[in-house]
Formats: sequence, structure tokens, C-alpha cells
Amino acid sequence: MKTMTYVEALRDGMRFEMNKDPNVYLAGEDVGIFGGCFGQTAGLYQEFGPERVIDTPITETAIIGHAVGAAASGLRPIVEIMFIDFTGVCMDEILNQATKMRYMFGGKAKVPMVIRTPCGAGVGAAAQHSQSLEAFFTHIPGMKVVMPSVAADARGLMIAAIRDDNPVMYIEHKGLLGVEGEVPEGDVIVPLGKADIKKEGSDVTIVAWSAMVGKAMSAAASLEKEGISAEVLDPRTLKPLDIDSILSSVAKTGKLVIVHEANKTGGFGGEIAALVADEGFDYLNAPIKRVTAPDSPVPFSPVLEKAYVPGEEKIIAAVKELFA
Amino acid sequence: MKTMTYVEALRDGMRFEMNKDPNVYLAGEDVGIFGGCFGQTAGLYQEFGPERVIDTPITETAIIGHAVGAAASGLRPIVEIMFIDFTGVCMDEILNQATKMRYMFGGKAKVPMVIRTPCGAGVGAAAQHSQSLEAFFTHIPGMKVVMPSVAADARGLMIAAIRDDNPVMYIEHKGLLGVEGEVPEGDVIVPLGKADIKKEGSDVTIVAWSAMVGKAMSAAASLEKEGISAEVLDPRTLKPLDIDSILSSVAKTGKLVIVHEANKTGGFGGEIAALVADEGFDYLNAPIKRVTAPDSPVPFSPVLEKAYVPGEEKIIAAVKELFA
Amino acid sequence: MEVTKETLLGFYETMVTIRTFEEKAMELFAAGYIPGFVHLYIGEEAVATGVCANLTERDFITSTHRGHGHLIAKGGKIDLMMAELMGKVTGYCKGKGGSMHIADVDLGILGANGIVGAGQPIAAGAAFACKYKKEDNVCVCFFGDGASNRGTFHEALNLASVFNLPVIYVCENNLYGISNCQRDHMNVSDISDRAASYGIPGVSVDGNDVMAVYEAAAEAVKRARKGEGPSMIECKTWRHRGHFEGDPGIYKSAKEQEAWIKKDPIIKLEKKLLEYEYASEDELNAIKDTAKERIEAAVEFAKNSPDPEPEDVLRDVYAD
Amino acid sequence: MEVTKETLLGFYETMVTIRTFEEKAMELFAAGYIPGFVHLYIGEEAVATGVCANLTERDFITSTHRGHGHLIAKGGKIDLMMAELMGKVTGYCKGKGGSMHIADVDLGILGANGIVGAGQPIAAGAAFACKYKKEDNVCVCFFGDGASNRGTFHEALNLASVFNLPVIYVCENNLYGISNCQRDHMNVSDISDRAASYGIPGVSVDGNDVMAVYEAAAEAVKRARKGEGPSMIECKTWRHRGHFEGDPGIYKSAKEQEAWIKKDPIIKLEKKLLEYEYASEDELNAIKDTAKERIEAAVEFAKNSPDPEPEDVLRDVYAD
Ligand SMILES: Cc1ncc(C[n+]2csc(CCOP(=O)(O)OP(=O)(O)O)c2C)c(N)n1
Ligand SMILES: Cc1ncc(C[n+]2csc(CCOP(=O)(O)OP(=O)(O)O)c2C)c(N)n1
Ligand SMILES: [Mg+2]
Ligand SMILES: [Mg+2]
Repeated sequence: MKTMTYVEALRDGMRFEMNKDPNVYLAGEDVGIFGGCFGQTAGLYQEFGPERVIDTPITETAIIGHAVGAAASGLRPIVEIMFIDFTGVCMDEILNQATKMRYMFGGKAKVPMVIRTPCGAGVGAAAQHSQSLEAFFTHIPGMKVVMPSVAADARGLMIAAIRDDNPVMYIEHKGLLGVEGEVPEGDVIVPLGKADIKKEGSDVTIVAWSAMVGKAMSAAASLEKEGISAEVLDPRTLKPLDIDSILSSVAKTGKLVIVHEANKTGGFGGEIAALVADEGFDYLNAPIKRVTAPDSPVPFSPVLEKAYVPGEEKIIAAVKELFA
Repeated sequence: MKTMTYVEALRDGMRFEMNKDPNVYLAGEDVGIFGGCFGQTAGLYQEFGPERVIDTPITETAIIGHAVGAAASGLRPIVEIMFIDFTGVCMDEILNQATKMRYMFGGKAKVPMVIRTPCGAGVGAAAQHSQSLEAFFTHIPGMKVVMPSVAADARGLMIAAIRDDNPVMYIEHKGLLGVEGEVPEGDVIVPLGKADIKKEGSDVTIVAWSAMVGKAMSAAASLEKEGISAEVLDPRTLKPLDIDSILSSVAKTGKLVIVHEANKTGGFGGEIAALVADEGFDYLNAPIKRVTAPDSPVPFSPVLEKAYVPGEEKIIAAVKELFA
Repeated sequence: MEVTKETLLGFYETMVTIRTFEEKAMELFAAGYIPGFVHLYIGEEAVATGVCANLTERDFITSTHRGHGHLIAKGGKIDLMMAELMGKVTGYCKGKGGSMHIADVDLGILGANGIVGAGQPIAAGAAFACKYKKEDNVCVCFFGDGASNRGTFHEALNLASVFNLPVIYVCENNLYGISNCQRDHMNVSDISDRAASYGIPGVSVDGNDVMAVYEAAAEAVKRARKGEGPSMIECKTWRHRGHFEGDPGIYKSAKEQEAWIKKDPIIKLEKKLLEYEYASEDELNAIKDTAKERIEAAVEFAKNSPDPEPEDVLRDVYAD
Repeated sequence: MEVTKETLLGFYETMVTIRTFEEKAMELFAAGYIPGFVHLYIGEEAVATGVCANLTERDFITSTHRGHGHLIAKGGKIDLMMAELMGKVTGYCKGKGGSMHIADVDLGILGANGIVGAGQPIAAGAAFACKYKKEDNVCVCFFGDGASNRGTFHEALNLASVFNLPVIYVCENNLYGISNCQRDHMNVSDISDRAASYGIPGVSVDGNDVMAVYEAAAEAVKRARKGEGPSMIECKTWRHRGHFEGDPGIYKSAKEQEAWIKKDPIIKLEKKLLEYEYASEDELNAIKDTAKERIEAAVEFAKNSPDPEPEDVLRDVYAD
């Protein structure tokens, strides 16, 4: 174990695989000497050189499109989209090429590629640089989606994502990059599709991912003091989703609160709620609550942004409603 | 009332508004002399001329992008994306420009534009020409989404969409274009955000939209014979959603089945299930079921396509599960 | 450039095979054997043939919605193609793809594509892989005049140029994108002029003259193999049929159509072969007959093949 | 082209106002008054100034992430801008947009934009509206060298050409897209050469020479107003600061930076004004002082303005 920040951990995951497999390379805007907009790739250019750490023009369509072609021809690209908000620019390449190629070709192609991209509000970057768009990608067959919440997962999921033979959206949260944690060294992966129970509890299940895990944990700590024992579950991978772990937890607690930073309507919280309202209906003894951002673009002003991002108080309030 | 097909009805809606408001124009690929890939715009070029019915190059990004600029400068564009699958090409223009401009500008812009686009499988058009992507658009604040299931709604929602001062996705289903129905003439709109109860019933609520409404209706007819009285509700507009009508229905029936053609995971059925599992939890006496396409791209072969598209039998089976 | 008799006869065979395949597809579509959309390559055979004659199995291509000709020219198996058109489980894609998605990755065929212009960056990626692995194989990207207006064209050619990739962009300018004719969809007459925006060499050739196409492609492929970077070739040609089967093509004038039909690439090549005395009429007919037989056999194979099973729907979504 | 003393002094005043605004923004950002990202226009003032001098309130512009200069040159109100930078409810966007989204639709300013290249098709759309309404107003689209590699550039310029729209594409080539310098992101030296791909006239000018920019834009705006279609102008310039505040700019050489600082557009204009005896040093200083006072007043206004209320989050999502 080693203490590192989330950003160091995800970088270390890339470095580990790049050292291991010469077919792994990294491409994107300003990933080279600049080191990435939030320093995610700092030092990799110096370590691996311009043939494996590649600055591209501002050209998201070609970044993802080229990765599809490279992956289908035997390489394992990691491509960065500087902000998840820019995936709109290359959505066709994600929606209709990367994720569908294998199926359309009758299983006769492999497209192993990782799209690394930061999400999230909280840094005053406003509507086009702060979104949480994971729901889009969970809706695309052929795609996998991971959203680490702590440094260890940032590294372990990165290695697993690179080794996976399918397109993987690796969504890192801007607000977590600087957060430290204990990280195992060496060839340790976090398997895709396995949830992590961050805290055991018996009265209510809180499912949260990415930056919301921390808030759910503080909320759970506060609730504990008031006598409510919350279990906090981080799915870590949204697609494939470890629904079994969620159902087991709800079977125990009978209550479910889902927390995400994305807009409420059409967010992935709906999917989880729907699965539980079907497969776990008999376990439930109270409504399923979602704590999310409101249905607005991300506002600029810190006052508004604070009102936008779901906070500990809102989680606590939602849980308490279930006990009212 | 007049009998017309769904495609005639939606065209008549465009014609009606174009006659009424000179600022309404239509642009897209092959919408002119060719009349649209499925004949949607046939005759409009002849009627309104090349200044108002405009063929564009193959350039979805510029089609939507130009519409944003035109709408913000006082026009009311209707723009066609030939297949909803191609919205990936112009997703940035939809996600970050059209729908966010008003908010980002502090309410000081209006972007009245209609994006008309066909969805749906069933014509052997395979993975890149058959998708049902409505869930994406429901997740975007600032957007409205309509999906007519019958000719009357095709016309009435079209007029309402054109008059709306916001971006509206108008999603027409390829499989419905030739279906006839009674359509009111003149200045009759179907307001956005109002569900339609297609059939009253007391035992179970089936929510379905677009091409699934017809299948839900046949399923309901079959179920009736077996003594199960299904209420069939067509939201017509997914965003804003008439959740009150859905809740009232579930309050009566206690059971909910949601049917959509889109892939299950991340589909809009999850959102409806989540809303009901929250606000209507106390009404429910059984799990919420979803009947949807499986999580695969749309396959080409008719045998596979038939297995892909949710059919009457699957709806019946899902309903019966609730009574087992 | 000297071209042997064998080479020219090889071109002829390929072009005739494509034509015969397409005529059969037309017939089968009309008879209801082929579901969905079918975009035929009739009239454009010289392009795929002349270009792919410069490639080996280790080279890559990306194709389009109008892809049958590219596939055949690159060595694709016509029985597996025909079975795929009919949605059979023996088809190239096990019936999951159909005409717009036929692929043979082992032969470097990275797929037809239903999204106009989508192959352009994918081709850059395949070429990137060639370069990354320090091999001398290359990638050819086929696309239409209409596709040259897409943003992907701009981004892909710029990327290819900046990375100095071994990729050849081949524009099949048949003067129309569905109903939209070139003078309405762009204000340049030679699309190859657009290569200048990327510092890439661009040439325009008669796309109905297989020799002209072959030579331009030979030059471009040589440059690419030597590490001298991307090129663009515009081939001016014409599709004889509607955009897809079922399109009556009302947007084209009869005069234009007639003039172009006279420039049929196969007739052009036939004349040359007879003129050079590389073949007699009988010999040419024999080639045609062989093609017909091969296609008939493919049709038989396809017709006798089983459909996929409904359960197959959920297979092949992910690699594990 | 003859330019009067008044015009030149007007340019000077605008450029100085932009510079002063930006220097103040820099200071306020460092002091924590401005959240988020701030991209400063220092060094590029001649472009916005020379271009917008040809526009009226009825004309449109689309701007970029580096938009303060465009807004000021087009007549934007600096107090509302400053308040917006600080996220105040009195700001142009009621605090919802911030630096990257400032807009004033009434003045034809269709917004700064956080998506590189997104303004290109939007500008075509505004120009489309001008033409559709048969008015003689025009739209100017500002964008960077990096943005000229985006697909939007290609699609928008092609559309503008095919539709013959009154739009002027102004490329601010400051030689870098963040850390990626022009020779690494494209293989052409004059970006204006790309206009040829669309049959559009393109010129390159010294973007630090306000007169050169003004004249090129005058010509292009005249063409557009007369219905003669789109144009492209490349203005070669340099940003003095990092890409955004906080970027130390390690990717730029000190030598390059030094050489360009010497070509500061304001100093260039000052020299000319003194040389022509259009103004004395004192008069120039007076202009600078006035600009400072105006900016200070704007800062006061902004600082004294209230924040939005948390409930405002859900307002302005839809027009009703
Ligand atoms: C992105 C996208 N837009 C539109 C279409 C619909 N479409 C299919 S083929 C075609 C015309 C293509 O024209 P061109 O590139 O010239 O190729 P051609 O058909 O002439 O061979 C269009 C518009 C599509 N498939 N993809
Ligand atoms: C589509 C998109 N890709 C990437 C970015 C991140 N980004 C913001 S500004 C910038 C550089 C833009 O360069 P250029 O167009 O030359 O403008 P400059 O900053 O030099 O004025 C980049 C890459 C973005 N905002 N949008
Ligand atoms: Mg064409
Ligand atoms: Mg720049």
C-alpha cells in the first residue's frame, strides 16, 4: 500500500499498463508536455516519449474515430476527452462505431479502448465544462462505464479498463483528483462490474458513485449519530452494474436512496430504482428516493453551483423522509 | 376530422405552421425535391419553394448548429436529421448549444427549433439506422421530447412543437408513418406534456409510447379476454412528462408495466419506474415491470430483429407475471 | 507505368464480378430476399478495382454504405457476402450486420459503414496502427462526394497529415449525395483540391478508367509505404442506379444519365482489351460466365443457409 | 482606404479598454474574485477592434472562450461583463454563465462559447437569418487556429458557401491551441488557404496591426452586405498570457514570447498615432486613464452587486 492522490493513482494505472504492454498508448489534447488540463498525464510524455504519449489537434471526432480504427487493428488506445462535456462532439464515434462494431461484424472484431474523461461540477466551470453524463453511456450496448470514487479504485479500475477487450468509459471526477487514499501497488486490479460496500448498515441502503460517495459517507456518519444505520454502496462500475450487491443490501435494509450528481431526469439513478422496484420490490418497505442535481444546466456562480450539486444535507433529508 | 396517415399528418402540421408563420422554415438532407427518405416532406418544396424548404449538404453538425443561430436570431427552424441514429454527429449542438444557450445567457435568449427525426427498428435497417434514442434527449435540461403514436398526435404535437419557444425533439417512428387515423383539421394542437389514456382499465397500468402504444393496445385487448383489465397510457411527451396522469392511473390499478422499444438499461422506462417507485410507492402492490428491447444493438436479420423489438406476447407475459 | 495483360484481365474479372454481384443483389432485393437498404456500386467498379489492386491482405480498407465493390475488390468472399445480405447465420456478420456492415477484419476490411463519413477517422486509426507497429502496410479509406462535406473528413485528413500516416483517402465522386448534386453541396469542382488544406497531395482522375485509378493509387500507396504520409485521390464516376434500390432518381436528368452510361467503366475496359488484343470477345464472355457461376453458387449457398436463432440477439455484444 | 484620426483614436480607446479590462480580470482572478476559468485576450486586441469597427448593433458575432475582447469591441457593457465574471446576479447572464458564456443578444452578441469551434455553425445560422429576412446585416465568427481543425469549421464554411451567407469567418491565429503549436496541429502555414476548399475568398493579415485587420474586415463585410457571400480572414497574433490564468506556458519559448511582445498591437498603434501627430503622449495617457476609471467603476458595480439566490438555479431553463 502506498498513499497517493486519485490523480496519481489513475496515472499510475496507465503507467503500469504502458510498461507492461507496448500496444497501449495514450492520445488526446494537451496530454504531452502540458500534462493534461488537470495534470492527469504529467510526466508520462517524458517517460514514454512522443510515440506513445501523443498530442492531437482539437479534434475529438478524429481522436475517438482513430482510436476505433487503431483498436480494431490490434492496438489498445487510451484516449482522453478533456471534459466529458465534449463527448457530444464525438458521440457518433462512441455510439455508432466503437460500441457497435463488434456486434455489427458478428463478433469478428475487438475494440479494446479506454476513453478517459473528467466529469463533475464544483470548480466554477459552468454549463459546458461541468456535466455528469454517465447516463448516456450506460444506455449504449457494447459500452462499459466505470466511475471510481477513491484512489485505489482509480488505479485498479484503470488497469482493468485497459485490459478489457471492449470500449470502456473511464470517468474521473474533477473534484476527486486531489483526494488522497491508500493504493495497492503492483498488478492489482479492481474487476469491472463489482460494487464496493463502503460502510455496512442495517436501516437504509445508500447507493452513490464518484464524488457522491464521499458525501454519502458523511451523511451516513451523521445519520449514525441520530440512530440510523446506513449501508453505503458504491457500484464503481455502472455498466455492467453489480445489481446483485444492491439487491442484497436492500433485502437487508428495506430502504433505498440513490445519490448522483447528474441531472435527475434520465439519470442512471432511474435505472437502479427501476431494477430494484422490479427485482427487489418485495424487500422494499418505503419509497425509493433519489438525491440528484436539479434538471438545469450547471450554473456558474458559486452560490448557484452549491445549490446545484447534491450535498450531505440533501442526502440526510432524503433518508429521514423514509423514517418519518 | 379527416383520415390521414401519420406521415401525412405530421407533414400537414408543418404545412399549417409554415402557412401561418413566415419565420418557420424546413432544412435538412434531401428534404426538397427528394421529399425526405420516407416521404415526410413530399410536396413541401413545390409548395413553399427553395427559400423555405432547403436541402443541405451531409452535414448534421452544421444543420443543427445553424438552426441554433437562426433560432436565436428570430427564425423558427424545423430541421430534419434523417435518422435519429445520426444525432450522435450533432450531439454537441444539441447538448451544449441549443438546449443550454438560454440558461447560460441568464434567460436572455430564445431558441425555438424543432429537430424532426425518425426512430425505430422493423425495416431491416440494422444497428446504425434503427435506434430509439429518446432517453438521451430526456436527460438534457432545456430540451423537450415528443413521440407521437397516432396520426392526430403527429399533427397536433408538430404544431405545438413548432410554436414552442424551446428546442423540441420530435421523434417519429418509421413503422408508424403509414398508419392511418382520424385527424382534426385547422388550428388544433396537442399540448406538450399531456398524456393520453388510450384505453381505460382497472387492474394494471401499461405506459407505452410511439410504436409500442399499438402493441400495448393489442396486448390489452388480449388480456381483456382473459379477464385482466389494463389501462393503456401514452405520455406522448416524455419531457416534460405528465407524471400526474401516470400516478393517478397507478393509484387506481396498483400495478405498472412500462413498454419501450429502446434498450432496457438507461432507457426512459427507468425514469418512469423511479418516479412511481418514489411518488407512487404506496399505490403499488406488485413489482414494476419493464418490457423493452434487450441490451444489444439492433440486429439486421428479420429473425433477430423480431426477437429484438418488444412484441405483444412479451407485454402480455409481463402483465401476467404480476398476477401470478 | 507498364501494365501487363494479366493485370488488365485481372481488373476485368474483378469489375465483372462486382457488376454481376450487384445485378444479382438488385434482382434479389426486388424479389424480397434482401431486407433493408441496398446501395449498389454499378458504374463505379473501376474505383475499387483500380485501388485495391495495389493492396495486399495485410493492408486495410474502410468502406461505405455502398460497399460491395470495395469488399469484392479487397478479396472478400462473395458467398459470405451474399449470405449476409440475406441475413443468414453463415454470412460475414452472422446476419447481424447486413449490407451496410459487412466486414472481414482478417482481410483488413474494417467494414462497410452506415454513417456517412465515419470511415475517415477510423481509417486514420488503422493507418496509425500500421505506423505504430513500424510495418509497411497501409489503409485506404473510400468515401463519397457527399461525405467530403462532413466534419470527419476535415478532422481525419488533418490528423493523418499531422501524424504523417500511411493512409490513402479515395473520394468516389459520383456527383450526388442522394438527391443533392455536387454543385449544390459544395462550391469547388475538384474535391481533391481540398487536400491542400492539410498539406496533402491530391489528384483527380477519371474514375471510370481503371488504369487511371490504378496508377494514381499505386503512386499514393508507394508514398504511404515509404513513410511519406497520406494522399487523396478523387475518382470522378457515376452510379447507374438510384441511391438505394427503390429510389427512382427523379433528381437526375435523363441526358446526364445517358451520357454517363456511355462511359461505363466495364465497356471502356472491354474496348481496351480488344484493342490491345489482350483478349477476344469469347474470352471476355468466358470471364463473365465464370463470374455468373460464382455468383450463382454464392446465391445458392446463401439461400440454403439457415437464419440465426432468436437467442443470438444477445451474443456478440461484448468480447470477454 | 482612408482612415480618419477619429477612427484611429477610437480603435485606440477600444484596445486600451480591452487591455485594461483584461489586466483587471487577471488581478481579480488572482485575488479570488473570479471563479472558474479565465482566458485573457491580452495581445490580440487589434483583431476584435479592427473587425467590430465595421459592424453595427444589428450585426451579429459569435465569440469564443477568449471572448472579453470581442464583447467589448462589439459594444458590450463592461459593468455587466465584470459582474458576470464574478458570478453576480447583475451580470449579463445573472451569474449563470460566467466568462465563457457572456452574451448580449440585443447587441447581436450570440455568446462566448466554451466549446471550441461551436460558434462556427451558429454564426452561419445567424447569417442565414439575416439573409432569410432579406436584411443587409451580417455575422462575424471569431475562432482560433486550434478551432480551425474542428469538423464544425469544415461543415460551417461549406454550408455558408453553398447558401451564400453574409458571414465573415475571422481566425485569430495566435499560433497555439493551449500547448499545441500550429506546426504540430496542422501542415499549412496560412490558415486562410483553407477557405479555398469552400470556394470562399481568404486572406491573411497581421493581426497586431489594427488598420490591416480593419481594412480586410471592411472588404469582407462589404461583400457580405452586398449579398456576395462569406469570406475568411486570418489574423496572425499572439496571446501574451497563459492559455488560461494559472497556465505557466512552459510549452512556449522565451525567445518567441519576447519577439512577439515587441509586436504588441497597442504599442504599435501608439507609435502610429504619435508619428501621425494624431495625439500627444498626454492625450494617450488620458485615454488610458479614462479606461481605468471605467473599469474601476465596473469593478465597484460588480463587487457591490448581490449574488444570485440559490432558488435561481431552476429559473431560465425554459422559455414559456
Ligand atoms: C451522417 C449521415 N448522414 C446522412 C446519412 C444518410 N445517407 C446515406 S448515404 C447518403 C449519401 C451519401 O453520399 P456520398 O457520400 O456522395 O456517397 P454515395 O451514396 O454517392 O456513394 C446519405 C445522405 C448517413 N447515412 N449518415
Ligand atoms: C470541443 C472542445 N475541445 C477542447 C476544448 C478545450 N479547449 C479550450 S480552449 C482550447 C484551445 C483553443 O485553441 P484556439 O482555437 O487556437 O484558441 P485560443 O485559445 O488560442 O484563443 C482547448 C483545446 C474545448 N473547450 N472544446
Ligand atoms: Mg456521391
Ligand atoms: Mg490559438
